[in-house]
Amino acid sequence: MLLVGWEAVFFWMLTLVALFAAVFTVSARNPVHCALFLISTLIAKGALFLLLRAEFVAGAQILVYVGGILVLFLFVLMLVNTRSEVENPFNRQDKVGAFIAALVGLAILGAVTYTQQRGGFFKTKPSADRMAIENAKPDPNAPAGVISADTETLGVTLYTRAVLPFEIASVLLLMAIVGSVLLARDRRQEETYD
Amino acid sequence: MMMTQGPWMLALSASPKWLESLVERLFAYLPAWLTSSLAPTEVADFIVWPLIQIGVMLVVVLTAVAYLTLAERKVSAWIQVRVGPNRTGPLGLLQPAADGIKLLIKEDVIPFKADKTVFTLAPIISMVCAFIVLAVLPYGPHYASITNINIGLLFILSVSSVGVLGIILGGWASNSKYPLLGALRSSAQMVSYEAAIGLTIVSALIFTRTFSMQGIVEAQRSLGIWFVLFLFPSFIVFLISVVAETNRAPFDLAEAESELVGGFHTEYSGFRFSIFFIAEYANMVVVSAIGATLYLGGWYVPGMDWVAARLPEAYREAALTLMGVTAFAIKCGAILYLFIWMRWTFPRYRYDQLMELGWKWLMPAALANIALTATIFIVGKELGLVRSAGGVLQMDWQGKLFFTLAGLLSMFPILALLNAINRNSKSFNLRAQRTTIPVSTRKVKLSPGVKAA
Amino acid sequence: MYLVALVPFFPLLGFIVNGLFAKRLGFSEKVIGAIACAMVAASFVCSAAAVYEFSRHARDNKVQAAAKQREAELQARILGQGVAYDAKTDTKREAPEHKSDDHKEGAHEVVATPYVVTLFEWMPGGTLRLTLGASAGQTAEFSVKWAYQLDQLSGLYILFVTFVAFFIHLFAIGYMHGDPSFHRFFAYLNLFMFMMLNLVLGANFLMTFVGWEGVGLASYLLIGYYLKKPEAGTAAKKAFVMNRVGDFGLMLAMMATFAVFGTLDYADVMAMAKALPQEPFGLAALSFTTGTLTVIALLIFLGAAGKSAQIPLYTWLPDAMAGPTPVSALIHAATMVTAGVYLVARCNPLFQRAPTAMLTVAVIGIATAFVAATIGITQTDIKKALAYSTVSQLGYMFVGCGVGAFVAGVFHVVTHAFFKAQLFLGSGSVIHGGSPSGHQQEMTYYGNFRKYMPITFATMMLSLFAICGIIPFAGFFSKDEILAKTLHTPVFSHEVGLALYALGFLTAGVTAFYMTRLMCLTFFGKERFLEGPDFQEGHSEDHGDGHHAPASKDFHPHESPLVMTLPLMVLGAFAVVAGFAGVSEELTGGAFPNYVHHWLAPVMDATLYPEKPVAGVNWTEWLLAGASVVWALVMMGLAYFLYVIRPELPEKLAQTLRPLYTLSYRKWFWDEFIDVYLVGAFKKLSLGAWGVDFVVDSIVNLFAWLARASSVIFRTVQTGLMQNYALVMALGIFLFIAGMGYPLFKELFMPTDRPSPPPTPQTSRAAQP
Amino acid sequence: MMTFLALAASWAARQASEPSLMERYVQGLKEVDASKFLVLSAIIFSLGMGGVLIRRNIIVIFMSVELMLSAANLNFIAFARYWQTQGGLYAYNGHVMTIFVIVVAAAEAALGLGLLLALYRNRETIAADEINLLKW
Repeated sequence: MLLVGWEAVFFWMLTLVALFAAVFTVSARNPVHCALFLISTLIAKGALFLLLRAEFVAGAQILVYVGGILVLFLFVLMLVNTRSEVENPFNRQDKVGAFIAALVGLAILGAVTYTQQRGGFFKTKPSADRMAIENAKPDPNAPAGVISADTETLGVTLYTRAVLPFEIASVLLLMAIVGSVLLARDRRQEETYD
Repeated sequence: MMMTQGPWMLALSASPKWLESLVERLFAYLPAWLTSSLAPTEVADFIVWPLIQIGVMLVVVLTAVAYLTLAERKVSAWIQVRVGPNRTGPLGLLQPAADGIKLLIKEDVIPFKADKTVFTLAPIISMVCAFIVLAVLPYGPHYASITNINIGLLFILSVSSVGVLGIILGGWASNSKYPLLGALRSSAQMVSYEAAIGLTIVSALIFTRTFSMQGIVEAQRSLGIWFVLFLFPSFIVFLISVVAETNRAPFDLAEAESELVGGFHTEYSGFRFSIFFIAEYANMVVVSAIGATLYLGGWYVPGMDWVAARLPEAYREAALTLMGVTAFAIKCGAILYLFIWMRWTFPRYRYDQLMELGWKWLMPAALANIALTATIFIVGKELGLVRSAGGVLQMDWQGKLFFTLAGLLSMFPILALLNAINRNSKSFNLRAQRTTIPVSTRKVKLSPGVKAA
Repeated sequence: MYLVALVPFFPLLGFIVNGLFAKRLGFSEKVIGAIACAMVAASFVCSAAAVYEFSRHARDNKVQAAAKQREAELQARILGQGVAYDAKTDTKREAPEHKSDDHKEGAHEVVATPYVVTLFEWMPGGTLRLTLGASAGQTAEFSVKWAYQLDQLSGLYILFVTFVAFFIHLFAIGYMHGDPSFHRFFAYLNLFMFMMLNLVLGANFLMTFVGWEGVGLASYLLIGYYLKKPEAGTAAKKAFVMNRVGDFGLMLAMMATFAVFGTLDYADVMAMAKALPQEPFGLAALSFTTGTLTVIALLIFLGAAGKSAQIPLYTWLPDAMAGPTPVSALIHAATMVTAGVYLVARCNPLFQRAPTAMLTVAVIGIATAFVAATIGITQTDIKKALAYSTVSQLGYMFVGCGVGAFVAGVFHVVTHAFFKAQLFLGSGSVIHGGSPSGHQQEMTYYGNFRKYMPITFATMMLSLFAICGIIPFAGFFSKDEILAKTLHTPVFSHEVGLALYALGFLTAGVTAFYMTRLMCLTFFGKERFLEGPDFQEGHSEDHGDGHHAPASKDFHPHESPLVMTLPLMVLGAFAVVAGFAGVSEELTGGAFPNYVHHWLAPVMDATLYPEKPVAGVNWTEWLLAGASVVWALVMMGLAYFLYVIRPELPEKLAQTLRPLYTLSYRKWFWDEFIDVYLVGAFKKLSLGAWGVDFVVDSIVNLFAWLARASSVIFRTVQTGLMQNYALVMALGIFLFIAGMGYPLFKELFMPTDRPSPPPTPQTSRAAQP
Repeated sequence: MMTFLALAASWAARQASEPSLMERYVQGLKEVDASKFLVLSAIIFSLGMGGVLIRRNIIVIFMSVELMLSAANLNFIAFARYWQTQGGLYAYNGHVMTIFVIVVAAAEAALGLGLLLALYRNRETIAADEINLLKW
């Protein structure tokens, strides 16, 4: 469960990248640069997901988040001629926001470290067979490409344990589509269809 | 630093023995602090051998891309009954080199007040995304793919969607109206067709049952049949949307000279333009490779195992690899030829027709395809024509026949659905167009059945 | 006899039909008039039938025995010996078989046998404890039934009321001809009849009170009938308010009677009252403990005074003349004003047991008579003069009741109803025909009408003789009987009787004087109707159809049509004949029976003051009667002399007797007295109310200000900046995490007690079939 | 006062037995457990929140929101990963939750940007503080 060795190395590299990009996402002057840094954070996070053996989610994250949402962001950025802000947003006079955000971060960190101090997050030690699965080596003659069952398990979970949320999510997306179609109608369409 | 055996190990195929002994010998010469923490085998497996594979793949693909440009000009010439470039080098073979050098020499112009960083970054992004996909493509059995990650197909999809960013940023960074509009149009086109490709792949997944590319080829190998037979309608949709995805042929409205001059890369010149250019062609190659793997069995040819079994044990492995690679190359070539052929035969689509094709024709077709193949699969399963043992399908000949016929027959309901959806859509429906043209301007006498608008 | 229940409802039906449908369905004047008169005629016929049947019913021995039995039982209860008497269960019990004929009086024994018809139980109340009088402490069931009682007194009343009303309705058709809201007038008249019959036929105090208020309402509506005349409105309001003041007394009386007798039904109350002893005379009787009956009687008299316009509350009647003449005739002469006398007559056992109350009634009666008579002398408005004569005649009736001669009082009511109604209708036709506009009421512009209105003149002369009390006419018998009874009253000492007689005698003379003055000014003397305002320039009619053009000079008064003169003739005839119904046996020595006296005997309680049997013709009575007739004739001659032969003399007399004249002309300054003292006091009282109002308003305003002030503070939070809101949210999150978050976190990640779920491996591989 | 002293004493004793700070630091570097992930996501979350609170441009605010959402995703997956080994809550809940977060983020972005465009058409500006019509 612990990321050790190369994984730890990868972890620290990716965290650095993620943090670095996150800071710049927030503080970049030009919104397009913000978008780019956001993309890099998200890709770094995708990689972190891979480290945490959540392959499908990593793929989905990049496909949907970066490929879909941020493309949309860039679209809108292009349509809306935003001028890059004159001064560094962080030295704006109302620093209260930053202060409070920092406070929230500190609070979370405090909570995390405190629990860490008091003996880590997970009291119960992993059960024996759990460890077995963890370290099990897939049998060599298994067909290639069947290394980890992450995607299959997730698929099964989605359709067995999380069916209701799945349906609700589909309805949500439908609403989003209808909503955006309505929002995007121009005046002429408005008259003709209403 | 002991490296525990992680599941990642198997993603990278183990390096051959000679390489491991070579590395150990090398270790002797290296300084102690460097080699102390690394085991020679791991180094060999994880660093040296992949680098070699990547080098080989890059060389091969780059030359293929280069010669693809030449092939395109040659084929287009043949289509137009002319010869094509044959002056530079024997039979014009050095033409790509010439183009490459020309582009390198050309002055690299950056437009005034363009966002320099993003301007330089854009081509790099699109190029990188095009080439990353190669890591996953299996061009041969076992060793013949740089890596074999479990979510191969998903990885390809996500990377190609990131590729779109390159174009958007390219268009935006050049700080002028036409590239911006061109970028908008082409990225919109790519995003919508990417969705279509995703859906077609989903219908393919029903039979492959895994994302990893090697797994897909293995599935076709175990069944001994190419999936194109089972999934013919989805293959057609895949081809069309792939062509649109790479902004080529009938769908290259964004860069078309008559429309927006150069599309998103009008402001680019010199080396950056060549990178965009290479990225486009690399994309083409990659996409055709995916198509080959997914539908045409990748490096697998039905008779291959039978032939390998005939050969002596020592050469079996090498023979298989050789046959696999050639088969894969031929398939990719065929699809590429299709691309080029399509470019010079079909007229260019108007932009709204193009989007309408994507959203009102291909997308519903893909969705219908998924539904149909799923039902066919379940029916087949119920009838006991297909068994899934250990995650991989097994069929006997009745199963294959049933699925092929079902695949072909499923074409008709899809066509019926498409017709229903687009019954009165103006752009495609000639009957509708004929009637809506105002009477005054219409010279053509209406056929008896049709009513004037 | 059950027809009696129908009697009041005919006029009600008339009211509804005329009131609701007349205008909507567009009835013509003839139809409306016909309906109204038909209804009154129908109720007259029913009441006649009912009274006839009742007269035979009253003589039936069995009924008399039952009534006597009930009376004995009630009297036992009131004196506290009998078992607790439950009025609710009191149903008409059949007479016990044996006839307890123990009284030694003549075969025909005088017993009150009221016939009560109960329509429904109106107010079912619970059992209440009686607190006053002899039966204090007993509990009684309060239950008021919508019931009608027919006995001799109410029978007489409904007969003459419906009879007179019928003729007045007839007269009104002619008088009100051409009036825009014709239907409204007749609807109100019928409403009045319904209320009056309810009042008279009421079986208990509350029923009478309903009629009492209804009549007040009807009079208000009718007085204020001419909507456009402002003084009509004020007069209506004045009448209504004054009646209410009187009603106030009546209400208290009702409550007191229930507190004493435990029931409101007349039959029971009067029966029980007979058993009570007479209360002491003088001021001692004015407390609830010793003189309960006196207090009740006085309160009843206050109600009666209000309604019948006695001294303290009479000023509304002259102003009520602002209404149309038939109204004055019907309500303010014949029926409503006599309600007071009816009530006093109905409660005669109470009054007889309260000598102080009897004295007050008599004194106030005689005072009212005298004051009204003196005011009547100087009045120039014909209707006001008649109004004051009504007030004085009412005074006479109350004197009759006051001295114990209830029968004489009631008989005078009946006769007075006839000739006063006739006089009013006569004045109506005089007004109607006397001037071009048809609304001239000032006698100064009349004169020598007898040439132009012979029938009106003739019939009014009959009533003149009747009211003056000339020998053969009705007035003589009723008024002289009252004067005779005042002289020989058993209730008071001889001196009091003599004093009352003297005043009565004097007032009779004054009455004769001003009535003849009225007749002379109108029918005799110089013709003055051409100098009337109608003929002057720019005279603008004050009500309704004002026309400014002066009438042409060749106008001369004209006689009223038959529909108006017919009632005059009938009433005139009755003014002559009615007297013989109640000829006092003193005069005739028993040869000619006094029908009214015998008819009303059962209702009047004779226990305290028994009748003296008549020996023979009482010559002193004849002497007194002759004296009064001569005195009346002298005063008539004086009036004739003053106003016809020497018309300038009254002016000179008025100058010489200036103080007396102004006193009489200014109506004894009574209105001014009320305005200054009563109204002034009331205004001062209302000033105090302003303070309370101020306090309440300030409290309400306080709350309003509070809301506004606090909103100013909370408004500042709404900065409109999205990010401020986000900031607050962030702050919230921080507080949540810092404050609340930790225990939650601890619970989540350091679960102490919860058992961990079974560690089944969750991989698809395992789940694969 | 006494309890405070006792606490300090016990804390000191525990410290003595623990390995030195430096060793623990290195150890921490090597072994990456859930808490590291949580720290990372906390930092990114607070950065996102800072962005939301400070930046004027609404699109950048949207991006910061996306940032916060992705931080949350990271947490989900981290716990899913470390619970997977603990046999605690069903491992794949984290993954499912992340997918739904992505779905919601997509829907939100689509509508948000649609609204933004409409806003831009009307107001010609997308600076957060210039859109304050609701100001009292």
